[in-house]
Amino acid sequence: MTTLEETLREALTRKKILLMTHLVLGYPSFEVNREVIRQMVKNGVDMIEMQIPFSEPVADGPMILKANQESISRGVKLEQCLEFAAEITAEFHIPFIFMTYYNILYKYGIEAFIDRAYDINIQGFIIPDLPPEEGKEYVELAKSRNMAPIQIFAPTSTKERMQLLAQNGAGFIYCVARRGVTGKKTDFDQDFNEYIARCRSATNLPLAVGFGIRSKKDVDFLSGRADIAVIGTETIRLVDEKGAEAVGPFIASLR
Amino acid sequence: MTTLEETLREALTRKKILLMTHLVLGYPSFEVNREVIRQMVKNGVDMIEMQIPFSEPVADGPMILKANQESISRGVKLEQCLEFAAEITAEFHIPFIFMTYYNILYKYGIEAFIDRAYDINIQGFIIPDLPPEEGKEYVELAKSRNMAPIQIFAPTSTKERMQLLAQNGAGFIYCVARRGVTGKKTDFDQDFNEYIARCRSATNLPLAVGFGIRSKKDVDFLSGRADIAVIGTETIRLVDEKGAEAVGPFIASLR
Amino acid sequence: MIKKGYYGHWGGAFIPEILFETFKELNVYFEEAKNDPSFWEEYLQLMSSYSCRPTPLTYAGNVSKHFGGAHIYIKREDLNHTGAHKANNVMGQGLLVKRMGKKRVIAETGAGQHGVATATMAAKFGFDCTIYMGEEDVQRQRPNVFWMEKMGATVVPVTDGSKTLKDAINEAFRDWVTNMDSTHYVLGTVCGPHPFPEMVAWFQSIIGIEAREQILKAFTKLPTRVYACVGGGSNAMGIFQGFLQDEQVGLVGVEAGGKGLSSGEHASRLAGSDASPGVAQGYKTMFLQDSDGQMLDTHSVAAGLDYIGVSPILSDLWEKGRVRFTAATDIEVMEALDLTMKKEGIIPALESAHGFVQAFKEAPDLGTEEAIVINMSGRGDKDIFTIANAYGDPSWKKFIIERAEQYKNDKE
Amino acid sequence: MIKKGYYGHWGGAFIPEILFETFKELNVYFEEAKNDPSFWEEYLQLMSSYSCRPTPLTYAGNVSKHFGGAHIYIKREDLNHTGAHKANNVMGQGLLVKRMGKKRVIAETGAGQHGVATATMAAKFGFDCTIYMGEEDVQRQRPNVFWMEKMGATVVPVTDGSKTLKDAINEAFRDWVTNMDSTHYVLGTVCGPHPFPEMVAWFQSIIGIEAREQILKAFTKLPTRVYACVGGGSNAMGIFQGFLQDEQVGLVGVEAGGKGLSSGEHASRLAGSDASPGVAQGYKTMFLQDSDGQMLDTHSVAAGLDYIGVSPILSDLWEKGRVRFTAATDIEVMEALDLTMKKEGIIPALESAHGFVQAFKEAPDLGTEEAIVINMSGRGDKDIFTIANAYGDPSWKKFIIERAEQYKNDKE
Ligand SMILES: Cc1ncc(COP(=O)(O)O)c(C=O)c1O
Ligand SMILES: Cc1ncc(COP(=O)(O)O)c(C=O)c1O
Repeated sequence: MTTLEETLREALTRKKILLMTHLVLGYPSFEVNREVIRQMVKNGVDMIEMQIPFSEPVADGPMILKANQESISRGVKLEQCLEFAAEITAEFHIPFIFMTYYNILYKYGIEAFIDRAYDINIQGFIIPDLPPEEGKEYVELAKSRNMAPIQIFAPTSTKERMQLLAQNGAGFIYCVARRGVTGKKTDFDQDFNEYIARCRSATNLPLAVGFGIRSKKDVDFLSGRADIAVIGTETIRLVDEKGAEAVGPFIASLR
Repeated sequence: MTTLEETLREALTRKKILLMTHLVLGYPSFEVNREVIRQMVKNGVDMIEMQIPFSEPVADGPMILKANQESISRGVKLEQCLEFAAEITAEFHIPFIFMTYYNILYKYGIEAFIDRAYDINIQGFIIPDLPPEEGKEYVELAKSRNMAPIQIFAPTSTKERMQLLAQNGAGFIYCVARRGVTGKKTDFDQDFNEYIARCRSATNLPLAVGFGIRSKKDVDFLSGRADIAVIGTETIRLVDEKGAEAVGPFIASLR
Repeated sequence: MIKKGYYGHWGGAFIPEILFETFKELNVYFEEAKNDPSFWEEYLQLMSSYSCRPTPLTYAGNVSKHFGGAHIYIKREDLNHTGAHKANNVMGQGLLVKRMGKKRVIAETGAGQHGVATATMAAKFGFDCTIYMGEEDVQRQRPNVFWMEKMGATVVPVTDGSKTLKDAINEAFRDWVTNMDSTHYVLGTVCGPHPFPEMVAWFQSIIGIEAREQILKAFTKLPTRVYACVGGGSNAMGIFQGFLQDEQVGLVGVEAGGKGLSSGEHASRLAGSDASPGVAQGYKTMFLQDSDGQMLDTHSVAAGLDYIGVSPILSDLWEKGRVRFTAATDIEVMEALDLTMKKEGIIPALESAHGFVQAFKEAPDLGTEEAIVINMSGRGDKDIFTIANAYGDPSWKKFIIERAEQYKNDKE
Repeated sequence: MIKKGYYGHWGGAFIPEILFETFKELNVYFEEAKNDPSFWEEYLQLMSSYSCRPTPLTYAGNVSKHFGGAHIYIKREDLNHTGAHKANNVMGQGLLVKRMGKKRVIAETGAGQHGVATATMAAKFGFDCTIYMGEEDVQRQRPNVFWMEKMGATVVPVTDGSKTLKDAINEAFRDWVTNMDSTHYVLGTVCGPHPFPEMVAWFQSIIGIEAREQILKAFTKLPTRVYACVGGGSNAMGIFQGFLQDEQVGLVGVEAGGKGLSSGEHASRLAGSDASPGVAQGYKTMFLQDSDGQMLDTHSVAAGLDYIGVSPILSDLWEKGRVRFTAATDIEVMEALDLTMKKEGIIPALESAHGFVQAFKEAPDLGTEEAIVINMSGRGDKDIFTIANAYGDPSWKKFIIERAEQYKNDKE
């Protein structure tokens, strides 16, 4: 079992549902990132995914897309992201994972990237454009360092597919709540219940649910169904509109 | 022999070269036409071709083209041209001929048109788009009324062709001095001498030379070579630029 | 009393004397070419390697279903090099010019298609080239002017008369009577003095030869009717010739109805009652003229149909009842265009769309065991300025305005 | 270790999990189609009746003589319906979509050609259609936008990133991950996740199959070299496939050299040294990216070549030395275009003109007993705004300014 899964399982003994939040490194700036993370941790977030910006974020919706592109166009470099991440993991003691696209790893060197992340004390990776068929080396390298190559389930995934994904994954499973990209609302309906049931039956890993989770109502709905609620676009919007200070109260309001 | 030819031959016994001038009916107005004709006759013009305007004057250059189109666009009708012609032939006692395109005759009815012209005391016709092959009816009808279906020689015409044209023609032959449309200058050179010699050898009819004749120098050059010098565009230009009064002195200066 | 170059009592060669020898020579070369099978071989070879002949016959399944009657087939002259049937005529005349040893070509153009085709041919054959184009058409068809110039042709805007096709023809004749020794006048349609109607019809007959074979193959029997727009009549004569012998095939020519046959603003010679027999531009046919014989101003949304005369061959076929004539209004044309684009992904030229209008009107009354063929004489790309205008497309206007601002700033 | 969809170590299918089943289905249908001879039959039938296949191979005698070396032949993909090779791919995918029973198609477009082709196909097949197009390209290729809309497609200008082709691709993917049940993404070039490179190459192979037959017939032997411009690489792969087995035939891909290979403003992946291996837009290839793996802004006068990646199949053929890559600068392109218009009466698309540049450079060094073939991927009409701009044509500018005034007055 990866350290990440252990940490999450431990937390789940205390809380009915965990919260994972998201931010894009360097957007709107590392200073704001730092403040946002502080607010998140202080208000009980259990895990944070730090997105390393990429110029072609195909799986992301307009909000996160814009954050990626602005971060890059303001000159943010991968090295800065890694150094910032090291600083953060040293300061805050919850699990941090990297979310990014495969080219960032590929260009850096997959093993070198994983080693660097390991040194920084990153617990896992979400790489939405890297299916296990293409990511064998990555999966093996991450697992060999006891890090989590987090896999993604989608509503379109069959049970067989989920089982294969789960075998390749570790830490937890990121269950995409619906079709589409990040940032749009999700209707949690009967289809969703069937989907989550399918996810459960395919793996013993904790299940995180993301895409379109915005409110206490959403989190409450997931409570008992999933293990982790993922807040993505919503905090970016909040920071854009009201500044970093608004993040704390928002997180506090979710549980 | 047509009346026209007789008249010309008679005049040639007195003058070395005759002058034929040209105007476009209704351009710039019938009043100006009237004044121009008066000046022409007074200053010794021997024959006048009155062009009935046509919307598609393909054989004419920019100056006469514009005169045709302005006359029509100012509302000048064929009937007015005919009535004006009747008035003129009654007043002035030199030969008048109609120059126009075939459609004017065709649309009016060829026989009707020729009869009408006969009544008006018109002596002949120049129809530049009616070769004898297409104009049999016209040639016969005109000749039967002792009017002249004037034929055109061109520098490109062979001797055989000229003979055929001459057979169809009467009154005189209109020798186009050069390639092209009306209104451009003509260089009278060795080629021209050969051309005129060819014309002479093909017919006994008097020879008129037109296209590009503008000055006493041109008329002098033609003297002894041709029987009639045709002044076309030049008087239109003169009237446009200096008014009808300028026509008299200009004509007087030519001989 | 049938003279050479006459069709019934239409046609002839009403040419100024200065061109007599030029026409004699042209007739000799043309007759020679017609009687020389290797000429037609060379023509076919050129058209299949430089242009895209045979052009396809497309089954328009969606509009056929939409109208629920006859099966509609489209003969795709738009897929010719330069985008219209004009290429057929021009390339043929190009081969003839080569035979004659002349080094310069001139042409009139209305829609610009014939001008582009001629400029193209001149580039290909290495001839000098001057194109006469009514100033109004220069405005309507600016992109075509641009391409002609780029292909090395000189485009002369004609500012006389109505500033459209007929005036461009007059101006081309004026050039020709000056430069006939070096120059061939590539007349663009099946009009003008003999041998032009016969010559252009001959080159365009390739459309009908192909179309007849193709419809027999695709539909196993002859079409009930064949539709073509008629400006001068070259594309119509082109396709009709394939079916003239087949008496059971109805031939329908569609003229420019403009703002309506009774509006005075149209270019319908044979469909309406405004035209009468006349002689102009070197030939005898039905012309739109007044009682004095002055030619009238014509109107059509399609520059290529905006013409006073019509092929003498068509006047004859009309008189004999072999070809039926109708007219399509500007508004009907835009509707047919819209439908064809949306249903078939095909953009007919505004000229061609006239043929579509009538076919669409008649298709529903025919049975599903019948087929009709529309000759799509050209593609509509060239008409973008006119079509965008006609639809009042706001984003197009915005684009043009922005572009203009840019150009203005460039200047400063 | 050759996995499915890999060419050497290039290619793959780096797709989000949500599309896994969609791709599985697509692969199944595609394999089925590939193995069903009647599918290719239907494809050929469609292409020969709706488009103009086989497209001709034109002998460019004048430029051949001009350069005095190899005989230059031009494969005329410009004569396809919609004016470019894009039709081949799009019609093929259309048939596949019909098989899959989907009712909506989406596509990215750069030059607009693929968008027009897709909108056309959608109209023909009765599909709903949305086209994503970088905002900069919407500006560069406005006429194409107009026609797409007229054919019933929705054109969405993409304002993210560099606002060009790559961003349009991203946006199309975003649509697809939302609507994959109803929708097929008609990728426009031989890139993207497997099976797209294989599929697009298959449909485009029709170019090479024809070209090989045609040159053997016209020249009795194989060409020394074959030239094609390379954006994503589909027209190049299309023609190259006909000659891959003929080792004696040199294959030359010409990329966008923009303002020069050392200017940083170009789109040369394989000809220059600015690209490196990467993974984006679902596949692994040589990308123009920085040391972090962020994609760079590219530049070309030709919107259709203005792209960061290149076909994985071509990266493989490049690595193996089977295809040689060079680049043509914007300026060279305008010169080649000018020459081709003036000498041959042919207007290549700006994209295609890149291939002409290199062919013209190399032709003089070959012997007159040799032939070369240029793939003319499309026609240049669509580029009138860009070309008129590039030439700074004053009468075009004047025309646009006048038109704009007219539109402004209409508004008031
Ligand atoms: C596309 C197209 N169709 C039709 C015509 C009309 O000519 P015709 O009646 O000779 O075919 C033109 C003339 O320019 C044209 O460009
Ligand atoms: C005419 C033309 N040629 C070439 C291309 C480049 O694409 P590819 O390299 O896939 O042929 C395009 C793309 O839009 C195009 O429109």
